[in-house]
Amino acid sequence: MKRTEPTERDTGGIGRRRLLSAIGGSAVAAALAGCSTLLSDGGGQQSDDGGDSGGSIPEEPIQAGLLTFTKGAPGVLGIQAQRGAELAVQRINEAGGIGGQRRIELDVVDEGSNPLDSYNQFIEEGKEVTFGPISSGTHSQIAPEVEKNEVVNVGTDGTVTTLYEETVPDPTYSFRFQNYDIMEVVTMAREAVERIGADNISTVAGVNPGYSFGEDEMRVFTQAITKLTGAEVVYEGFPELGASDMSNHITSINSEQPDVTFSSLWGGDVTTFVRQASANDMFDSTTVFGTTLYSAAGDVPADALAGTDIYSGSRNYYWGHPALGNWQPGRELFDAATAQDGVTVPTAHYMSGYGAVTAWATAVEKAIDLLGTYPSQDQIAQMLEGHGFFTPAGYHNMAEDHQGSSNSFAGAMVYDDDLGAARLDDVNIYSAAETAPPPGVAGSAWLDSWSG
Amino acid sequence: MPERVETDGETRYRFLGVEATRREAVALALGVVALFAVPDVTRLSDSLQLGVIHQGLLFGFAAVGLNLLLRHTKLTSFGHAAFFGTGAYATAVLAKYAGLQSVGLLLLGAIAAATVMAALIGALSLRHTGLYFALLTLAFGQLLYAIALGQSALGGSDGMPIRPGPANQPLLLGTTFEPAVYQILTYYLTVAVILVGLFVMYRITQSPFRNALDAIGQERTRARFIGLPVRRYVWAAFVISGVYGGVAGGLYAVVRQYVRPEGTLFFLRSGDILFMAILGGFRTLVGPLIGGVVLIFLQDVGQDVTQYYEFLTGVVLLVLVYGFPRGIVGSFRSGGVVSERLGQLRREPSAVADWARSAVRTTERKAVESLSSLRIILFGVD
Amino acid sequence: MLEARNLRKSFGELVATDDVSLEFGREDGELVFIVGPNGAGKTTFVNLLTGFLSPDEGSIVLDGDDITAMSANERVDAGIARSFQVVKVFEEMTVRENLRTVVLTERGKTWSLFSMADGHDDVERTVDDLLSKFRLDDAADTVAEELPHGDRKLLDVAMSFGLDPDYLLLDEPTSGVSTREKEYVIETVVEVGREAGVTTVTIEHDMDIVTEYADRVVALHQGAVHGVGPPTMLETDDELRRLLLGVGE
Amino acid sequence: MAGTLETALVQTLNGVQFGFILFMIASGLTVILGILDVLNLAHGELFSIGAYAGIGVFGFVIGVVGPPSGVLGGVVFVLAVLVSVLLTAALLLPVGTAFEALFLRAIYDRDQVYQLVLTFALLLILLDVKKFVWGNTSLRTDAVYSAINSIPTSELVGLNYPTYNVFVILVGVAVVAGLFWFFDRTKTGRIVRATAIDREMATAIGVSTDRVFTLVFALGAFLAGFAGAMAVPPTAATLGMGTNPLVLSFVVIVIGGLGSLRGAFVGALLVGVIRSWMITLYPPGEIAAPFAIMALILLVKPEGLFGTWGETA
Repeated sequence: MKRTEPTERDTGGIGRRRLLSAIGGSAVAAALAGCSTLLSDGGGQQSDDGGDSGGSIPEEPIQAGLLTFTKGAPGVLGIQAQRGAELAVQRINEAGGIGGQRRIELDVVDEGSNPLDSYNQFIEEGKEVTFGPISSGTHSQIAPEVEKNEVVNVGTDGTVTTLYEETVPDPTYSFRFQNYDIMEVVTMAREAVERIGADNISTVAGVNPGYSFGEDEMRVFTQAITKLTGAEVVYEGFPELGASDMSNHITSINSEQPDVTFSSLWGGDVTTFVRQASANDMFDSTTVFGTTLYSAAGDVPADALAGTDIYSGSRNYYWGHPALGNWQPGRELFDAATAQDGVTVPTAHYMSGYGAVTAWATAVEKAIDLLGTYPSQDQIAQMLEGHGFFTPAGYHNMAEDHQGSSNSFAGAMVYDDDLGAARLDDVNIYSAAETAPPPGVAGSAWLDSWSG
Repeated sequence: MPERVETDGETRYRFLGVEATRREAVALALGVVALFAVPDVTRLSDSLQLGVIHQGLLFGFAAVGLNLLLRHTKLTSFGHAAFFGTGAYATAVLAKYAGLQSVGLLLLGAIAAATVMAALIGALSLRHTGLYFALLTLAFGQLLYAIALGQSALGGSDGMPIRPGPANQPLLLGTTFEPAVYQILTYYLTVAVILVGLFVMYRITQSPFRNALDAIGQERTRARFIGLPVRRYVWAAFVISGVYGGVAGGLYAVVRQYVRPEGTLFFLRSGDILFMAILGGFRTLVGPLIGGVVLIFLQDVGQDVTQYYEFLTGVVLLVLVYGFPRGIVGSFRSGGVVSERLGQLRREPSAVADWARSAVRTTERKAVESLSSLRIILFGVD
Repeated sequence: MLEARNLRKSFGELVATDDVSLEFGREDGELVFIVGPNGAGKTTFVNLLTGFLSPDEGSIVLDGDDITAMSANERVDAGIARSFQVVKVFEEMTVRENLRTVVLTERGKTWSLFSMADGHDDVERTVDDLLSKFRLDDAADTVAEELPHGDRKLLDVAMSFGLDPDYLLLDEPTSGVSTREKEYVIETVVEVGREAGVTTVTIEHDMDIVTEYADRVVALHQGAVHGVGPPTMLETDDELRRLLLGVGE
Repeated sequence: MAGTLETALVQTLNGVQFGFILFMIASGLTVILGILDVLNLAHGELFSIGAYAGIGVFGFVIGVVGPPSGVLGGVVFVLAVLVSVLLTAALLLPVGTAFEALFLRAIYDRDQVYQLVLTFALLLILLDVKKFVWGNTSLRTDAVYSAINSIPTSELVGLNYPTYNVFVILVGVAVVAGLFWFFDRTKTGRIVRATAIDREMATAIGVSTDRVFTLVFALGAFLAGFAGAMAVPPTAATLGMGTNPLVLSFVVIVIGGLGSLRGAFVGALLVGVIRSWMITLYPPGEIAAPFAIMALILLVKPEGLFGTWGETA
């Protein structure tokens, strides 16, 4: 059954005037929100040449650093984030730069080897802001260093739940834009209930990548789904990252025939799993719900998706919603992204790069308006706390606990021939309140507090 | 002060039992000065990273330990990351679960853990030699890697931080420091440990124990028949080399304050440790240390130079195997190919021409050979 | 005294040592030669005595204690040393280092990690003594690999002597050595053996050497003892002569 | 709820299929190790090149033949796949020859550690050659896997088991038979075995050991390429795919006994089936399973199951 129409606050029906005032009115903020048409026809937005606000805004360009995977298996996620960040920087520079005059120069370094050294090198080179990383391990390795170096870092990914619960309990300079693990897992738990109905879900299985990320996702999903449906976990498989043979897990699922199979596989593993699952007729006996399956949108071939029954989340962004037809910012972002090499369709990882840069840039812009001068690192950090901003994915808020909160999207994963890639069909939206614990409350505690 | 000693017509200097010719003494002094100057030198240009050189020295130190096995007992250990990783993870576990903060205690823990692990793996592998020994040590290394990856208590693939106590940092002499200062102080701690480690290894190579290991390495049957309980000696050498790996791993954890299975236990790290010993010159004492710095530097700087940095490292290793089999240090020492070629050049500079000619001739001959083999293979062996 | 009691050893169906009982060293310093055609089980017998192989049946007794289960290196401590038919020396060490390693091991000094290998004066003196006894002085600093065959053989035997053994088992010490050097090798062995009172058991094919130097001769055939006696036995025992020399009717 | 018996049977078949893939990979390594006494660390990369090249060859050959339709179409399609796999493997012959003749031959007399350094250098070089030729992203064969699966085999027996796995098992059996036939029955095979047993004797009877060594290394590379092409359809060719099979091949050849082909076959099936059961019973043990098996067997039988010669002290 279909969810009700998305609420008015979602970008669909917002009026132009209210949108402009909501995004803080600066040229950069508008450009990043994707409302260039509003700018082009000169709607009464404030002049923003920056010079007249009396404060001194330095001339030289802002040196920014991005830590992401540029090659190897995780490259399929990392390159999306890189292109997203590059587009955001390009739009900022085209809109005149931060405060009307400071262009951004983005230096991208591969996270694959010695990420700690690469990050420290950014600081030594005097970067004013750093973005990334992608992997949870690197994020929990770098977050403490960010607090020590006192330079703002807006995490694109590295969505491990415990980052701001255990690793860096009271962050000052470390922020994270993308929905973190618990948000995307709870989204899929709710999506399963939406699609199949709580009372039809009595048994659940999991096939997750055999490392910390996969284990965390399965643990949270088990907690969430048992609260929502009282279902019992009948099988948990953890294939090695990049495994060539998942037949054992698929055969176990065929024998257990669970109502729901949860998976947080991503990149190349998705195609291997889906292909071998359909070869073993797994989809006859179970429905698959995955948090990051859609990250393989550009890679999974048509014959693999044929005859499958898969629902995937897309974290805080899906290019197809609202439909490209009537949502100008979405249309422009889609066209710009697909023009960049390495991007068949922009996935949520694309938005993690774009959104992280946007969060920082709009916060600095707001600080310049309030303070009348270019803000210090501390001032930028304070401005980012509770900072609301727009991207073509809709409205986002950087909460007090430094964790970004945005709507989440989920839908049926089908192959689209003219697009040449997979897309989501019949998309549901879940607001941040439904999927994220209130600031300061630990994820598992929040899940425990749910009534049965 | 060093006393002069005349032995068989060559003036040698003896200081604290370390005997060296004049050239070796000068080289040694230069080396120690270089070690201490690294932090300032790396401030000059940012292509020279203190962190990278420091990591090279740490892995190089593990290679010095491995070299005791490789050079004397001629046993190729392809699982030395097992001890490096054990040292690193022991430090992380002590910091996280036991709340140990002082660097000294953490390192002692690393040494103890590595000793126990080396004793265990040693006891199980010392019946083997040659490729069996290499593959078995590799298997044990990968077993530890799989366990670290699988255990959430050890942080799984995300690894573990080393941030004990309120200061979120191991204590050096009881106090905490700014990150930059901490990095330099831990560097000097590493230099101190390296100098002590090299001195101890030097004394071992001058001791009767070294003769026993050489005997076992060169003719194992005869070693049994001159009364050596071969397995106990190999086991002892294995433990000593494991301790060097454990200290290096412990220091690595203290310096980087984070350990992951990929960076400390994976078999490619064991490969690195083995190949840096050979790159530096495994017939020498200091070779593996220099090999460590060069290999890690190559892998790190290589990435900034080109995306094909693996190819670059591969070619360097090829040049090593064919051009400088004695490794960097070995080639410069007398009898090494570099010192001989330099001698040739000094005598008659035109030598370069015929080197080139001979090089061209050999590659030509090789190409013809392989083409004829290919032709015969495709159309049947005559 | 070193005794073999009803030793038996076979490799599959091949019986290499067939119920052999012998004793050596009744008088100290005796020189026994083991003779027999190829495949008579001479080397296997020496391998059993020295612990290179363990017997299927029977036992080895040294001065009354049963040492059948004793490992090779423990037998060396007990005073049994051997050399090898195919020379086994430490190839990359010099002659002096080879001998120094042997003497250091014999004196139990190889467990020390911090003393200087060449710092033990008593060891150096013994090494110099061995070098002169086995006329290896001028070859002292050449690497074993580069030694001429005769010197390699001498080094191999010298290393066994370096263990200061009570019993020395030599496996064809003169094989592959030029006739001129043969005399030189066997003379050194006999002379040093007599002087040190070491009971020496040597496998030998050259009958002239056997007849000239042997106190006693043991003849083995198809793994069994064919006969034990003085060297004159070689002339009187026609059966033995036929076996060894293929002479007679 | 599918019958637990059927599940156990399918899981075992999964293990057998994985075991055959493992054998195909390890066979090349064993042949080179057994005869040349060389541990070829670059073997995983040769396997990976077989996978990448296989994708190209499949694309071309399958493009010509078209998808299977009906029984005859099915047979033609399977033959086309086999031809593609053999073609891919043949591409590796010159690579193997060049390696042996240009690089390995010069250092046979040096101690073994230099061979490890050399083959590791070749591993690194091949890694970047792949990156240069095929780029960073992973490649897939379209339709080979699903096309073969559309041919009904296991369904006839009422078993839910992909036809491609059956195809792998049958080809695996053929490879085993082929190798044993080659080494026992053919003239070249016997020459190669003679050289392995005693090089001096072989040269004495007029065998050019140089040429035999080149042939053996080329055969090893051929088998690696063959395994790569067979293994790629169900999954994808990625830059890093060579490392895991290399390490698993070590486990197989040590369990089987260094250099023994029969040992590698038994070792591969053993690892495949035990790993499969381990994953079913205790999933987190998947990564550690092969190494635990290897360490266990080496402690019980130091020279491996069929160790032709034990290098034990």
